Amino acid sequence: MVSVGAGVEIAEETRSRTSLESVVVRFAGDSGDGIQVVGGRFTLATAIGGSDLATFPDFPAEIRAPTGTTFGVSAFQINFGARRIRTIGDAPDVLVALNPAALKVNLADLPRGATIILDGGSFKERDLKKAGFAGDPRHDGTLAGYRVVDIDISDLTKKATASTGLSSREQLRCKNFWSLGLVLWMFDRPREPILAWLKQRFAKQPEVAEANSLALNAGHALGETAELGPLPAFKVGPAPIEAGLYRTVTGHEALAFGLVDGARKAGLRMVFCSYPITPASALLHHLAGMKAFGVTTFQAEDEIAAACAALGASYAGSIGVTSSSGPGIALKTETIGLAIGAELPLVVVNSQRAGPSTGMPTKTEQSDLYQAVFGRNADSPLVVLAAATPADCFVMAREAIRLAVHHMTPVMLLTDGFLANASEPWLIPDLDATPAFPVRFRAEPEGYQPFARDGRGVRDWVKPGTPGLEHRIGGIERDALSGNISYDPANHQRMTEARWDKVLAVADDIPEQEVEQGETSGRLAVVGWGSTYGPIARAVTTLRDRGQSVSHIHLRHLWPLPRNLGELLRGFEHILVPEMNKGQLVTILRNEYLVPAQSLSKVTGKPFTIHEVEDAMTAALGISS
Amino acid sequence: MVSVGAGVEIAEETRSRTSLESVVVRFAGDSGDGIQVVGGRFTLATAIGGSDLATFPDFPAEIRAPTGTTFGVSAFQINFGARRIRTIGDAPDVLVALNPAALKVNLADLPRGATIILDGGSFKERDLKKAGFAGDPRHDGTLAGYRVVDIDISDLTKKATASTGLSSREQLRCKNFWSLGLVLWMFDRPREPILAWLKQRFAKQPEVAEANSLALNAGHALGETAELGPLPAFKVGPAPIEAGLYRTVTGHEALAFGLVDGARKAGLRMVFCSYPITPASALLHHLAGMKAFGVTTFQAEDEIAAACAALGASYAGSIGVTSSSGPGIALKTETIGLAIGAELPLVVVNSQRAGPSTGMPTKTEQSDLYQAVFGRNADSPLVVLAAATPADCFVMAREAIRLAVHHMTPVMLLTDGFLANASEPWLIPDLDATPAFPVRFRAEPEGYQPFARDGRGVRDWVKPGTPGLEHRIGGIERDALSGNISYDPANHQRMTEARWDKVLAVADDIPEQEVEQGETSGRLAVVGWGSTYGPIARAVTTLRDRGQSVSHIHLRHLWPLPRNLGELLRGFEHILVPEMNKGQLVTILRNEYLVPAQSLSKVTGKPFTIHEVEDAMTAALGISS
Amino acid sequence: MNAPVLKPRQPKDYATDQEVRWCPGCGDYAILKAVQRTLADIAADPARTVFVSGIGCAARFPYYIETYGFHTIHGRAPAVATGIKLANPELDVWVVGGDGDMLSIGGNHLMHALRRNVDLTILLFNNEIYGLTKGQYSPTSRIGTRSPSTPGGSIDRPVSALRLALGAGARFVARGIDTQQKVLPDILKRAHAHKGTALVEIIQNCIVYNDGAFAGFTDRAVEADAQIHVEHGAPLLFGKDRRKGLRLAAGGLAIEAVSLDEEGVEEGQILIHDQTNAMLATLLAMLEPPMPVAVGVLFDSPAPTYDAAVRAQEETERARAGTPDLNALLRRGPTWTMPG
Amino acid sequence: MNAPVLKPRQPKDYATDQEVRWCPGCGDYAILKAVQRTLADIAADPARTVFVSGIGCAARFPYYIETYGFHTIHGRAPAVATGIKLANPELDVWVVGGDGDMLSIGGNHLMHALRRNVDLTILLFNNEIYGLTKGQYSPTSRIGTRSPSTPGGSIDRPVSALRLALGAGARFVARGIDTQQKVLPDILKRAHAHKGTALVEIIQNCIVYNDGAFAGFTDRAVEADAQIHVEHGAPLLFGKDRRKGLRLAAGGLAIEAVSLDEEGVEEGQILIHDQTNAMLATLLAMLEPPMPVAVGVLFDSPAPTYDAAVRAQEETERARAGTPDLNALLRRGPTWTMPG
Ligand SMILES: Cc1ncc(C[n+]2csc(CCOP(=O)(O)OP(=O)(O)O)c2C)c(N)n1
Ligand SMILES: Cc1ncc(C[n+]2csc(CCOP(=O)(O)OP(=O)(O)O)c2C)c(N)n1
Ligand code: SF4
Ligand code: SF4
Ligand SMILES: [Mg+2]
Ligand SMILES: [Mg+2]
Repeated sequence: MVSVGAGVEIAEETRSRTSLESVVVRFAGDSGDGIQVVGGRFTLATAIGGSDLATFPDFPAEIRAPTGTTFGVSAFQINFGARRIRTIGDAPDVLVALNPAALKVNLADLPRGATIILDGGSFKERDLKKAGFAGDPRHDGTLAGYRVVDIDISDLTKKATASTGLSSREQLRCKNFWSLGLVLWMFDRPREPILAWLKQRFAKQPEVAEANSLALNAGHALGETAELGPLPAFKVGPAPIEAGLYRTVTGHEALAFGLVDGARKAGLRMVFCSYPITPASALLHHLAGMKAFGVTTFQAEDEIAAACAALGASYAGSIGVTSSSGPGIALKTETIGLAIGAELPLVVVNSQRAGPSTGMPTKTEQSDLYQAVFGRNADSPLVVLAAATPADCFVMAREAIRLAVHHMTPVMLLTDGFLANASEPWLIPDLDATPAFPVRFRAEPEGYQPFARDGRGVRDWVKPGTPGLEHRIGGIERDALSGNISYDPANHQRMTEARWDKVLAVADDIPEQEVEQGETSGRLAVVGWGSTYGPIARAVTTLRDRGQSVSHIHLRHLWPLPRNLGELLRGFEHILVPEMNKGQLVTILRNEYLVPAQSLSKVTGKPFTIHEVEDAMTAALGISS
Repeated sequence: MVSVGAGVEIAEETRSRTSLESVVVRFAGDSGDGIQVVGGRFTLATAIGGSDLATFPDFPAEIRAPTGTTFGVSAFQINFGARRIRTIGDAPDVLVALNPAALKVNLADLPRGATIILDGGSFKERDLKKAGFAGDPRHDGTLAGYRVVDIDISDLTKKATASTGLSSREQLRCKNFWSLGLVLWMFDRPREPILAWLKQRFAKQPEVAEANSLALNAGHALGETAELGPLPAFKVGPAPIEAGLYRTVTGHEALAFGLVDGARKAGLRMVFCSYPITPASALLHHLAGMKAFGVTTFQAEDEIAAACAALGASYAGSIGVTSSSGPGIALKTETIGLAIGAELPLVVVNSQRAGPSTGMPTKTEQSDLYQAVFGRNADSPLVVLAAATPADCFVMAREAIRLAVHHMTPVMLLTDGFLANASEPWLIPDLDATPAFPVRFRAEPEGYQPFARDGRGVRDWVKPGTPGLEHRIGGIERDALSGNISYDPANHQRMTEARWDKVLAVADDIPEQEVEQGETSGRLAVVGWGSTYGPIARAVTTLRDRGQSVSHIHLRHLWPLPRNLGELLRGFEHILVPEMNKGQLVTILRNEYLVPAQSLSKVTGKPFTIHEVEDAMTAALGISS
Repeated sequence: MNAPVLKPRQPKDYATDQEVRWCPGCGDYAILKAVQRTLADIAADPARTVFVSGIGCAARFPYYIETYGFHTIHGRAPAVATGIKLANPELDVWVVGGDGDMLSIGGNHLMHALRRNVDLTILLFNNEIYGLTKGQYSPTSRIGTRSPSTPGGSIDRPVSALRLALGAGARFVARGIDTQQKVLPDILKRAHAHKGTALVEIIQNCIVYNDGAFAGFTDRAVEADAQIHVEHGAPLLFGKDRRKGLRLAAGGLAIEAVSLDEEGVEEGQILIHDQTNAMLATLLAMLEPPMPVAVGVLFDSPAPTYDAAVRAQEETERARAGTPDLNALLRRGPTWTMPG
Repeated sequence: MNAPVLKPRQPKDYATDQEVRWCPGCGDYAILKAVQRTLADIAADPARTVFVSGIGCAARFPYYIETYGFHTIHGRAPAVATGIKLANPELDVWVVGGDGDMLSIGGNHLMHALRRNVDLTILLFNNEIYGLTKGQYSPTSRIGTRSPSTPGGSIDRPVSALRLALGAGARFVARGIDTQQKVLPDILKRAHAHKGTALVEIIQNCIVYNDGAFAGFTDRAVEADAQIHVEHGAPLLFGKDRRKGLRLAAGGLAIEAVSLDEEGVEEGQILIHDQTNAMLATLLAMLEPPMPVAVGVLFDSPAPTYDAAVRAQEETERARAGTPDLNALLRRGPTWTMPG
């Protein structure tokens, strides 16, 4: 028995169904079909059932493409199971395709044997042509080898909702919920929370709530009665996950929460300055809705102004945060250099996307690591962090603020388009259980020297407004004590080293590198960072289950690197570094430790599949895959 | 006997003087004292004498500081000798100090035993105080251990020029030429070319020409008559340098000539777009004066616009060149990404300076190598070159254009504040002797695919205006043939690799790495790039003269690296990489070849001295220095 | 310079093979149509025409025009276009972008292109929103605009594209409306004919994120009273029967709308549009509801273009310097010969 | 908010221990003096005052003012200053920069600060040249300016800082002259007193690279006839005996200079300066020799400031949301409990 947030209780069912350890379902349809909505509802129903899960929405690049076109297809994938779920799944086991275009676009990803649920009612000639099918794929052999459930969902939806008095077009809009009903039945998931949600969501349009509920129930009923002959029915049990209160969270929601909690724990107002850009904008949107939490959001005229305003805010004693994606970060680099020179805290969030240049804004990649670590003029060290999963965005965002304010340094936090939009269940933390890390602003005028350093090499933070501490700072090299302009050669050497050492000393303030899975030495270490976490974790599990001596090392702190990392890596015969770029972390590891780390590179705008990582591992180990 | 440009012939003198292999002279005085002018004249006189030489002007950071202050001191250093001169010299043997501030500022650089020529007439109490001297350094022991020539140059200049009827202030302005006269005598250099130059230069102010000539002759005469007791007199013979016609050239002059010659050889108009910034501006200034040579110069509203306009020019079929220094290059990185994506030629010149941020604009550093190789979002390869000496700027500028237009890629050319301002004798090349490398624009509509590639991975360059080849390109990922927008995963993988491979293939079009001095294997390789060439070359010579197994490898092509470099480096026990940064090339070498290259880092805003490199070499070799 | 081949052309001759991917109902379709019509009417030579754009929905434009096209980066199209003109002044260069592209991140490049008077035809599609990034408010959004980044409503005062342009010294500013297929091509032709930077603000409806933002003056029902179509030399009249007009307000430094049917209002008081008067253009540019919104060419007063002046200066230089000889230049000034 | 401690202050109280490093004779010295006088007169609290600047000779300013100071990067000072005000609206923030800093690379930030109306006092030192980088022409340099980057003379038309600002919707624009130590502090006080972005263009002589650029209207000998000092509510008179003035030109929408001694000119025709009239301000801003150059507060018409509106909106939000409780927020919406 699991209990639902609002106190709903759900009885466990006991019918006989095929038991699955995990399953991947993809909903797909036209942008206007409400795919993301049913995806979200199904996710919740699944979570309530106790499964672990991961989800990913796949929006079209176009805002709103013409109906029925392939480039207007929207999709939502969920992987859920009775075990720990680490990825959104290599390939769907079940595809729900609400129109021919959705089938067309997704077919290539579908392994033979997969189940396809079609809205046969939308397979008219015009629709087929729009989708680019020469014939009807249902009848021309295209779908041979698949388990096809061809239902006229359109028609059944209209019938189910006829009583509502809505227009035929409005009735048809409910076909997403009809399909959801069927899928709920297939996986034995409860309808109640969704029915409750519909009531609440459409409180002001009760007829819409009603129609969708009718459709949902009708789809579900069709499963039960199986008018079409027996439908596949499965059971996916609860996963062994930690007890507690859960919600789902996307990476960008988690980022927003983490930043707000970080600022709170530092005792600071947060000034978040950004300029819209895909896929970073969602962070701006989330924070714009959190003004009550001591957050100021500012949509600047461009990325440079956003970075500058954030830096101005930090100068004034708030924590300035700025956020963008690769091309926007490129524009911020001059300002980041000023933050490094002035030694002010600043958090820069980069939601990476496929590049170079505008690239593929809606597609994921992790190719801005070079930019993060090396991408500024001059010797310009800063702290670089990367989040591994949507929920990890929360932790790393808080960590970014902590390190920025306690080391008076800019911190670059890397996420990516996948993390931004993917979601997973999140054991909601008790924020008060994590210690605060309040900032202490200097207020004593006695002996104040703006660039004097403490034992960690960190200078004092002073809030303008503090009497007696008036001083001047800037981007021209600063005297090592007074901060006044200095062109003295020895001073520049000293300050360059001080900036360098200060950032390296952050290594004393971060955990030593742990091994995610496996031993601390062995034949093969797979070293990852960022959103490759999931596929690597799963692939390593698989090979370990096969008895191989492989370990998974996942880096969250990319600069400075954890103190023990070199030693750890030297304990392995082979080091494989899967990255969604042409091999960037691998450059850093090879340079730092002179270890023969090898790159596994993928740049298709899509995450690694588990198999891709597995194959590279078996190749590295010299075993058959 | 050497002959002078305008046909002047100079008889060799045969008086007995101390013979020197090489000597370092520094002229220093107030910004208003005309130090750079006499430095330039002395350089020419020295060159005409057949010596090899290198010079460096050292301007104050301030535009025009108050007279007599230390921060208003301007200096000019020349190293010349009867052997190949590679650096401007570690420390002056002779300092000419036209006021106390000049003495104050330069004293620290002066080794005991050096000769100091002072204008005693400017050592009044007020002057001393302004310069920050507590007492009179001439009498309080400050100058113990130096050979001091204390002459009232001010007074002697006035006396020498009294006949001209100029005002006393104007007379005093000639004291730079008086000093020059003395120094010419000291080193047995001819006055004639300078007297001729004065006549020409001040053709419209004959009384000024006259006064300066009188001063020059008077200073020279004082040496001959040595009223003060015998003055040191030296002889520096001609150096064994290649026969031919010479001139002096600064790095930025050479850059301008090289770019113009490159464009000429490519058969293209050059559109040079820039925004002023120290020390890059001089290139804009030189080119702005070369409009007659098919050069358009454009001072844009900022660096971004400059880069964009240059790229627009390349798109339109000219060669677009943009130039800046670190902070400005930071602003250009987004545009460079577009050039990479659109696969258009673009030359980006970075005259590096000390950073981070505004840093020390007038001081040199080579800390933008990370930025050049790695400093963009996404996988964004481009070609990186670096000039080694002022004259080498000519060759590398031409090379930058050649590689850009023949590989359809941006090329980053690195120079630095030192190279920009330093000058050396230049064996003037016969430009027609070097083969041209004309660009062939595609004009055949037949089968045109904007992103189809030739065997080297290079796409066609098409000039808008060409009928039948209308097409669209842009920053969003391009279809591998048509160039139209493509979000196809496999296409992105293919294009990312194509961009990568295309730049790597440039290695087929550049020379293999040669060893500058020494064997191709041995105990120690000193690997340098950029303006460290001089001190490394000299230090390696010294240690080789001591019988050590050391070699000098100097990189001009930094990305891609020469094909044979890895093999070459593996032939050495130790690899030392001196850089004016915290160790950037060393990162690339360690990563590429997994060789244990070690960094020798200096970040004072000043070039390495020969001794600093020697010391690091002896340490690496484990021998005493 | 080759004279363009003048053969009759159709709007469809300027359409590419690319599927147009704006949202169904987007105002951009109408603008595309008007531009293709304009190109046909002026018999534009596709080979010598270049469309340059930044990033945004509007900026996808070049992919749909069968000429040379360069879809650059956000905000920088005017700068790229300037470089194109510097390289080849004979190209006919059009610049397309949205209100975010041209007035937010790209405001400075727009301003400097206008100031320099580079010979460009700039089309600024103003939908008062960021379309491509899904609906955030823009610098032209009105105060109180609720958007994903301003859930409580925007608070910054919008900028007027045309007033700003005039402030920067623009020599041609005009305003058109996406749906006015009769009017818009004429405005575009005027802009194209103008030598120098011509800025056309095109009011464009974003059906998804800002639908109806301009309904207050573009709806059929109100347009006659809510718009004033200006024409050089003609009285500034508007309204269904052209019984309303603009006259000088008391004090002489402002204009006011009056009805000819009002007591004391005479036809003779109605201002005659003078497209060479920058002050009048400024006042017209600033008119917004409840005043009638000005449509048409507000200002057209040519001045020497930057690109022409650049070339002229280079020619002068070349004439002065004689045949450029780099070998000789290197040898100018002090040189000496080493015997080796 | 603590009330500032009001104790009598001297200009020298606002001088730092740093040696001032402009060229001897640079106009910046006079401006520094005027600003220090202004700060003393308004008894500015050094602790609550921040000077923010970009890069350039002008931008070295903060190092010489004994308050908080941030010498940032080229062109970005208005953006940094905006962030400072967002973090702490109670700070008194001054922005200093040159014509290159504010109108070339930083033009867009200036424009957006003005549009948003952030409460800043912006001092734009206009010497019509890039001083720090050794004399290249700037966006305010007149056509034909010979400089290292334009040896043949510049060809692009200059921008007028104040006209541009008004085009961007500025609510306060003024002009002062470096050497006018009587007039300049009063203008600065007015700018400081204005709530919202106040832009003061200060005519500044660069003695090294552009000496005498303004002599045509700043020289003692000509200044009476070549300048018009404007004052709200007072007639727009100038000339040695104030016998010249500005009146509306025929047709309206323009002004002209007349002499009261001319036939047909009457005192009553002379315009009265109205600092709330943007059109008049625009016309005044555009006056250049041979017309008298306008000095003083051309426009002052306050509007709500951005920083205040931001805070007000946050307060509303907080009032609506009750005590912010992040723990509760995380638990809002669908949640479920796992038994483990
Ligand atoms: C450097 C950079 N910053 C931000 C973006 C994201 N971006 C793309 S278009 C756009 C604004 C679109 O608005 P607008 O220019 O008004 O065009 P519209 O889509 O409304 O036609 C933004 C912010 C980007 N692509 N590049
Ligand atoms: C990003 C960047 N670009 C260019 C420069 C070089 N630079 C410094 S100040 C300046 C212009 C100075 O002119 P202005 O702003 O008018 O100030 P002034 O020196 O005349 O007071 C320039 C181009 C820089 N420091 N940073
Ligand atoms: S989002 Fe708006 S502007 Fe963009 S294509 Fe859709 S309707 Fe047009
Ligand atoms: S260069 Fe000009 S503006 Fe700069 S300090 Fe010198 S005189 Fe002043
Ligand atoms: Mg828009
Ligand atoms: Mg200036």
